[in-house]
Amino acid sequence: MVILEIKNIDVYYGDLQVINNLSLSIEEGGITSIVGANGAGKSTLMNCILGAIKPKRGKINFNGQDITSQKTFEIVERGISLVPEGRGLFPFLTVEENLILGAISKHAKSKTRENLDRVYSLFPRLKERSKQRAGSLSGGEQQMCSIGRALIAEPKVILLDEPSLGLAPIMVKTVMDTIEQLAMNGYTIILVEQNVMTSLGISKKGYVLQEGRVVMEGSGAALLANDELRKSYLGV
Amino acid sequence: MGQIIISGILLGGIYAIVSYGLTLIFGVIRVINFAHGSLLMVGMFMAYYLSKGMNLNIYLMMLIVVPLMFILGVLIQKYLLSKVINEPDMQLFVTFGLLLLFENVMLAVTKGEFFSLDMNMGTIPIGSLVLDWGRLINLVAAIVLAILLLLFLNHTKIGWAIRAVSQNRYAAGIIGLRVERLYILAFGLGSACIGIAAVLLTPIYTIFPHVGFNFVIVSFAVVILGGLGSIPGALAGGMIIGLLESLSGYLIAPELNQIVWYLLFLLVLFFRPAGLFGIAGSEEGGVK
Amino acid sequence: MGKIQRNVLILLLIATIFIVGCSNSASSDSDSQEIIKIGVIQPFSGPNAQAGEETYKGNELAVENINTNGGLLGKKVKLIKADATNAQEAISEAERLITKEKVDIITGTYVSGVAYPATQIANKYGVLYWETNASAPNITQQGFNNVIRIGQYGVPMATVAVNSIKDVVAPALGKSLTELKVVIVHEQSIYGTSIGEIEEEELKKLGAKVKRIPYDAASADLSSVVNLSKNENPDIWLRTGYVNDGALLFKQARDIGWKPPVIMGQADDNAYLLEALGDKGMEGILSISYPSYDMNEKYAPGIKDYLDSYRNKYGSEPKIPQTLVSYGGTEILFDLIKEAKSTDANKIREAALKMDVKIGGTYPTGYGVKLDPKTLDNTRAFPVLTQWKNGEIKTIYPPEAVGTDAKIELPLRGW
Amino acid sequence: MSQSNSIQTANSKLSKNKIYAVAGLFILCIVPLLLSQEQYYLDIVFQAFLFAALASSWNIIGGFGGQHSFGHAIFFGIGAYTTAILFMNYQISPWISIWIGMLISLFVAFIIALPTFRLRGAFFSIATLIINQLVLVLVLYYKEITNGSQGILLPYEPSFKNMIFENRMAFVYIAFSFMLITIFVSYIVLKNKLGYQLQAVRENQDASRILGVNPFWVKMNGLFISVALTSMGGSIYAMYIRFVDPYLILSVAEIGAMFVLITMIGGMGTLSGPIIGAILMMPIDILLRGSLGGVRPGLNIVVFSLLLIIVALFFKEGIVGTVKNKLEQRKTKLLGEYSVETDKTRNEVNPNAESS
Repeated sequence: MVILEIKNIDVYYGDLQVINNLSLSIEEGGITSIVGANGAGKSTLMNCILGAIKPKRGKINFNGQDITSQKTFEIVERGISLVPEGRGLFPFLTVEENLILGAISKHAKSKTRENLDRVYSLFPRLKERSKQRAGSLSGGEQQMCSIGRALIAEPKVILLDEPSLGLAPIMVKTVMDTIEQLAMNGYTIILVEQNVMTSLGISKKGYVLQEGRVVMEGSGAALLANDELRKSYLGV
Repeated sequence: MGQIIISGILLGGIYAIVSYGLTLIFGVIRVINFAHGSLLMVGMFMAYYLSKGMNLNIYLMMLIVVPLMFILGVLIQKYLLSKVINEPDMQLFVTFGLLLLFENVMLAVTKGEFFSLDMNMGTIPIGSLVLDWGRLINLVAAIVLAILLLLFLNHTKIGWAIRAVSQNRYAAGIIGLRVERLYILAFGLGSACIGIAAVLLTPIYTIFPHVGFNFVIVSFAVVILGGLGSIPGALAGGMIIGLLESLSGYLIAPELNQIVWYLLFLLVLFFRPAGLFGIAGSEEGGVK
Repeated sequence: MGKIQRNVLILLLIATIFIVGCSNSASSDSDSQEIIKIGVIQPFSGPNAQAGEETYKGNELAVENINTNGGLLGKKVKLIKADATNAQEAISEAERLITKEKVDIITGTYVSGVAYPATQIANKYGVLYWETNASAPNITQQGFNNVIRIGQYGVPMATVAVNSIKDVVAPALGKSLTELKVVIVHEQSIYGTSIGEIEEEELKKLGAKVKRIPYDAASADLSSVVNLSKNENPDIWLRTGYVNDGALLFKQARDIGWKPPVIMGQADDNAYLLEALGDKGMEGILSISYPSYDMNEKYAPGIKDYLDSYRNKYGSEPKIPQTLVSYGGTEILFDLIKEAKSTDANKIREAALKMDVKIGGTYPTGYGVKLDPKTLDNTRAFPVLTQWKNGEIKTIYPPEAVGTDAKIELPLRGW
Repeated sequence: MSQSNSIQTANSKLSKNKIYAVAGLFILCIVPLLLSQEQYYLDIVFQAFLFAALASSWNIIGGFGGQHSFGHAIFFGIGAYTTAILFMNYQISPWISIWIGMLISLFVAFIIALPTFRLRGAFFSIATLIINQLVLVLVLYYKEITNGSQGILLPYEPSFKNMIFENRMAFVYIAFSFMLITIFVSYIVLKNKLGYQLQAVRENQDASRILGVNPFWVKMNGLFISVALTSMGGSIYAMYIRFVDPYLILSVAEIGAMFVLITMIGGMGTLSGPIIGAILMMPIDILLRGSLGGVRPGLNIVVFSLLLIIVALFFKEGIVGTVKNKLEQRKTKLLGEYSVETDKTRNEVNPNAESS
C-alpha cells in the first residue's frame, strides 16, 4: 500500500527553482533511499513533505489524504516525523526535555512516559545522560537523541536527513543498524544519504535525484548494480 | 557609602524588573525591540489612570494592567511583527515605528503633561541607613518574578518550548511546535512582565510620554550582560549595573555615572559575548 | 493581484499626504493686509512638549485680549504654531514661517537649542525674533539686531538667586554669608549649566562655601547626587533642572530622610512637582522663578485678569509660571508695535530701545523695560523668589512684589 | 567565475530598473520643490539629499556588509565637531577641515572596529549603540575641547571660503554633489572586489573565510569608506545648521538610527534604496511637521509613524526589493519563463509558512 505519494511538485526558493516536476510514491514499511549530489534538492524535498516549504505546484498525499497545504504541526500530528540534517537538537535543553518536546501531537502526548521508556530502552546511552544538556553529547549520541525525539511523536513515517553526516565510521554503523531495526519494527523510513553504498544496501527502493528531478529509480540492489550510478556517485 | 550600596541594589532591582520583558522578547524572538521603553510608558499610564480613576491602591492595578499589557503584546506580535517574521530588518523598523507611535499618541492625549502618584509610603531605618518602601517592594518583586519565570521556563512544557524556539527555530518548527504562536506567547509574556514593572515603577517615577526612553539602552545592556535569555542573568545584570551606576556616580561624578557600566558592558561583550551568566555559545543561537 | 493593488493604494496614500502637506503649508498669503501674523516656535512635540504648549497659551491669551479690544493697528493678530524640538527642525520651521506663512514676527522659545538656528533664519530675512523665554545667555550675543529678549534669562535668574540668599535667606537662617555652605546641583545641559556656573561664581565672591554637582536629567537614579549633597551637610541646596528630574531628586532625598535647611530651585513652583511630592513634601521649598501668580496688583497690574482669563479658557490653574512670561512678553510686543506703528524689525527695535519702563506697576509680569543697547536683552526683567506654603505659591522677594504679608519661613522642617 | 558573471548580469539588469525608479521618484518629489525656489522647500530638498547621502554611506557597511551599526552618529559628530572647532578656534575653512575630520573618523573607526567586529548581528548593533552613548558622555564632559552641553555656535559670515551661503541653493548643490559622490563610491565598491567580499561576509562570514576572504579587513575597509563619507556629511551639516548641539548631533534616535531606518525602508544593500528612502522619508517628516505640528502635540509624528509601519508591512524587503520582486514576477508571467537570480536566493525555511 502506498503511504506517501508526491505528485509533480515544483519548489522554489525565491526565484530559484530547486525541485522540478518531481513525483515519488513510497510504499508502507521498509526503507526507501533518496540519493543525489549536494544541491540536488534532497533536503528541500524532506522539508517540503513536512510542510516547512510549500510547493508552488503539485500535490502531496499521505495515507490517501491531501496534506499539501497543511501546516507542519498538522503533518506531524498525522504521523510524519523528520530527523533533520545536523540533528536539530535544542542544545541548552536537557536530553529528556528534548525528547519530551517531541511528543507534541495529541495522541503522543498521553503516552509520553511510555514512549520515553521505549526510547530509553532502544538507546540506553540516552537514559544515562537524560539530565545532561543535549549540546554536550557526542555526535552519535546527538543523532540518537534526534531519532528518539522523532520516535516519541509516534510517527508512521520517519524521514532521516543525512543521519550519518559527520559521524565516526563506527557510529555510522550503529546508526544504520538502528535504522534497519526501526524498519523491522514497522516504521516506514525515508532515508536521505550521501553515503550511497550503505543506504542503498539496506533499502528496498531507491531514487536518484539530480537538479531537482528524479533521474533514476529502482530497488536498492538494482540501483547499486547500475553502472551509470556507480560511475557518477561511487567513482568506480 | 552603605547608603550608596543600598541605593545601588535598589536601582538594580529597577533595572532587573524592566529587563525581564526584554529577556523574553529579545531573547526568544531576537528582534531589537525599540518599543520596549514605550511599552513600559504605556503600562505606567495605564496603572496611573486606573489607580486614580478607581481610587484603589496602585499595586492592585497589576491585576488589570498585566492582562492588558499581555493582550497588547499579543496584538503587536500577531498583527504586526509576525507579518514580517522573515525580515528581521523590517521587524526592527516596525518596533521603531511603534516607539514613535506610542510616545506620540500619549503625547497627543496628555499634551506632554507630567503625572505623579504621591505615595510617600515612608522609610525603614536600619541603623544609620535608610530603605524606602517603593524600591524595596520593587526589589522583592524582582526577585519573586525571577523565580516564577525561572520555574515557568525550566519546569513547564510551554517553558521548554519557548526555550526550544529561541535555540533552534527551524528544529522547533519541524518537530511540530507552532513557532508563530510561541512567538506571540513570548511577546505577550514579555509585555506582561513590562506591565508588572510599569506598576511597580509608577510610584517611583514621574510619568510622561518619554519616560520609557531612558530604560531602553540599559535594558539591552542588562539582558546581554546577564546572558541572552537568562532570567537569573537579568537579575544579576540589573544588580551589577545598578551598583556600578550608583557607585561611580558617587565616587567619580554624577555626570559620569554610566560610564563604568558602559565600559564593563563592552568588555563583557567583547570577551564573553554569552554574558556573565549565559552558557558559552548560547548567544549564537538564532543570531546570524 | 490584490497585493499589487494594495501597494498602489499605499503609494497613493503617501502621495496624498505629500500633496496635503504641500498645499496645507502653502496657505493663503493674500490676507496679509488685514492681519498681523506672529509665528510661535516652540517644542510642541518631544520631551518638552508640555512646556511648549503651556508657554504658547500665554501668547494665545494676549492675542485674544488684543483682538477683542479692536486689534493692533486696525488689524487682527493671528498666531501660527511651529513645532521644533531641535536645531534641524528649527531651521525648517523658521523657514516655513517666514517664507510660506509670511509671518511678520516670530516669538518663542522654551528650548535654547531651538532658538539659535531660528534666530539666525529670522536674522537672514530681517524678521523680528521676539524672545520671551529662552535662558541661554549667548542667544543675544550673536550680534543680531533683530533678536530682542524681553524675558528674563540665565544671568538675572542666577543673580536673583544669589541676591535673595544674601538679602532674605541668610538672615532667615541667622547666618552670615561666610558661614554659609551651599551645594548647587543642576542638570548638565546648557540651561542648568549656565545658571549653575554663575551662581557658583557669585556665591564664592560673597564668601560662601560652594560645591557644584552637575547631573544628567535623564538619569533613572539620582541617589548619588542626593548622597553627595548630604555629605556636604549644606545650609542651602540650590537646584536647576526640569520637572521629572526635580521630582526624582526630591523624592530620593525624602527616601533617605534628608531635608536640608533650605531648598531653592529654579522654577520649582509648578503644579507637577506639587503632584509628585504633595503639599507636605513641597512645604517651604523656595523657587527662583518667573513672576508668580500671587503677586500684588500694584506691582503686577493685570495679573488677576490674566488668571481669570486663563481659568476661563483652559479650565484649570496655570501649570507652570512660564505662561505668564509669554503673556506679559506678548503684551510688551503689542505696545511696541503700537508705538512703532509697524511690525518692521528695525522700527520696533528703535521703539524698544527708546522704551523706559520702571520695574513693577506696568505689566502683569512686573517687568520693566530697558534694553541693553548691545545685546538687546531686557535689563529689567527679573525673576521673583517664591515659597510653597500649604500647597500654594507665595511670592516673598522682591519686597515690592510680595502679596498679602507673605513672609519667608525657614529652616525647612522634615518631608 | 560563472557565479560572479551571473551576479553581474543580474545587477546590470536591475540597475536599469533602479535608474527608472530613482528618476521617477526624483521627479515626483524633488523637482517641483526645487523649481519653486522657495527657501523652505530648498531646506527640505537639502535635508533629503544630505540624508540620502548619509544613508548611502551607512549602506556601504550596513547594507553591503551587513554590519548594522547604530553608532554612525559618532562619525557624523566627528565631522561636525572638527569643522566647527577648527573654524572657531583657528579660522580654518570647512573645505579643508572636512578632510581632517575624515582622517580623525578613520582613526576612531579603527579603534572602535578592533573589538566590535568580533561581534555579530544584534550584538554588534548594541555594542555600537553603547559606544555612541559613551562618546556622548565624553563629549559633554570634556568641555575644554567641545564646549560641553552648550555646543558650538558658528557665526553667520557668508562667504565661499566659510562654506556659509546667503542662498540656500548653494547648500542644495553641495548636498546634491555629496549625494552623487556617495552613489558613485557605492557603485564603485559594489562593482569591485570589495563589494563582493562585503556581500560574501554578510551572507556567511565563516564561509567567506574559506573562500580566502579575511572578513575583518573586508569589514574594516567597508567601514573606512562608510565613516569617511559620514564624517563629510557631518561637516556639511555643521556649516548648514551652524550650531553643533551634542544632544542632536550625537543622538542615536535622531541621527544614528535615521541612517539605518532610511536604508531599511528604501532597500538594504541596494544602490538606490537609501536614496529612495531618504527622498520619501525626509520630506514627509518635515511637511507633516509643518502642516500638523501645531494641531495637537505629536500628531504629526503619530501620522508619520503609522505611515512607517504600514510601509514596512507592505514593502517587507524595502521599497526597492519589493518593487523589484513585483516587476520580476510580472515579467515572469508575461514571458512565461523563469528568471533565475542567484543573488536573491532565500534559503530560509519557514516551517509555519501559510499556504499560498
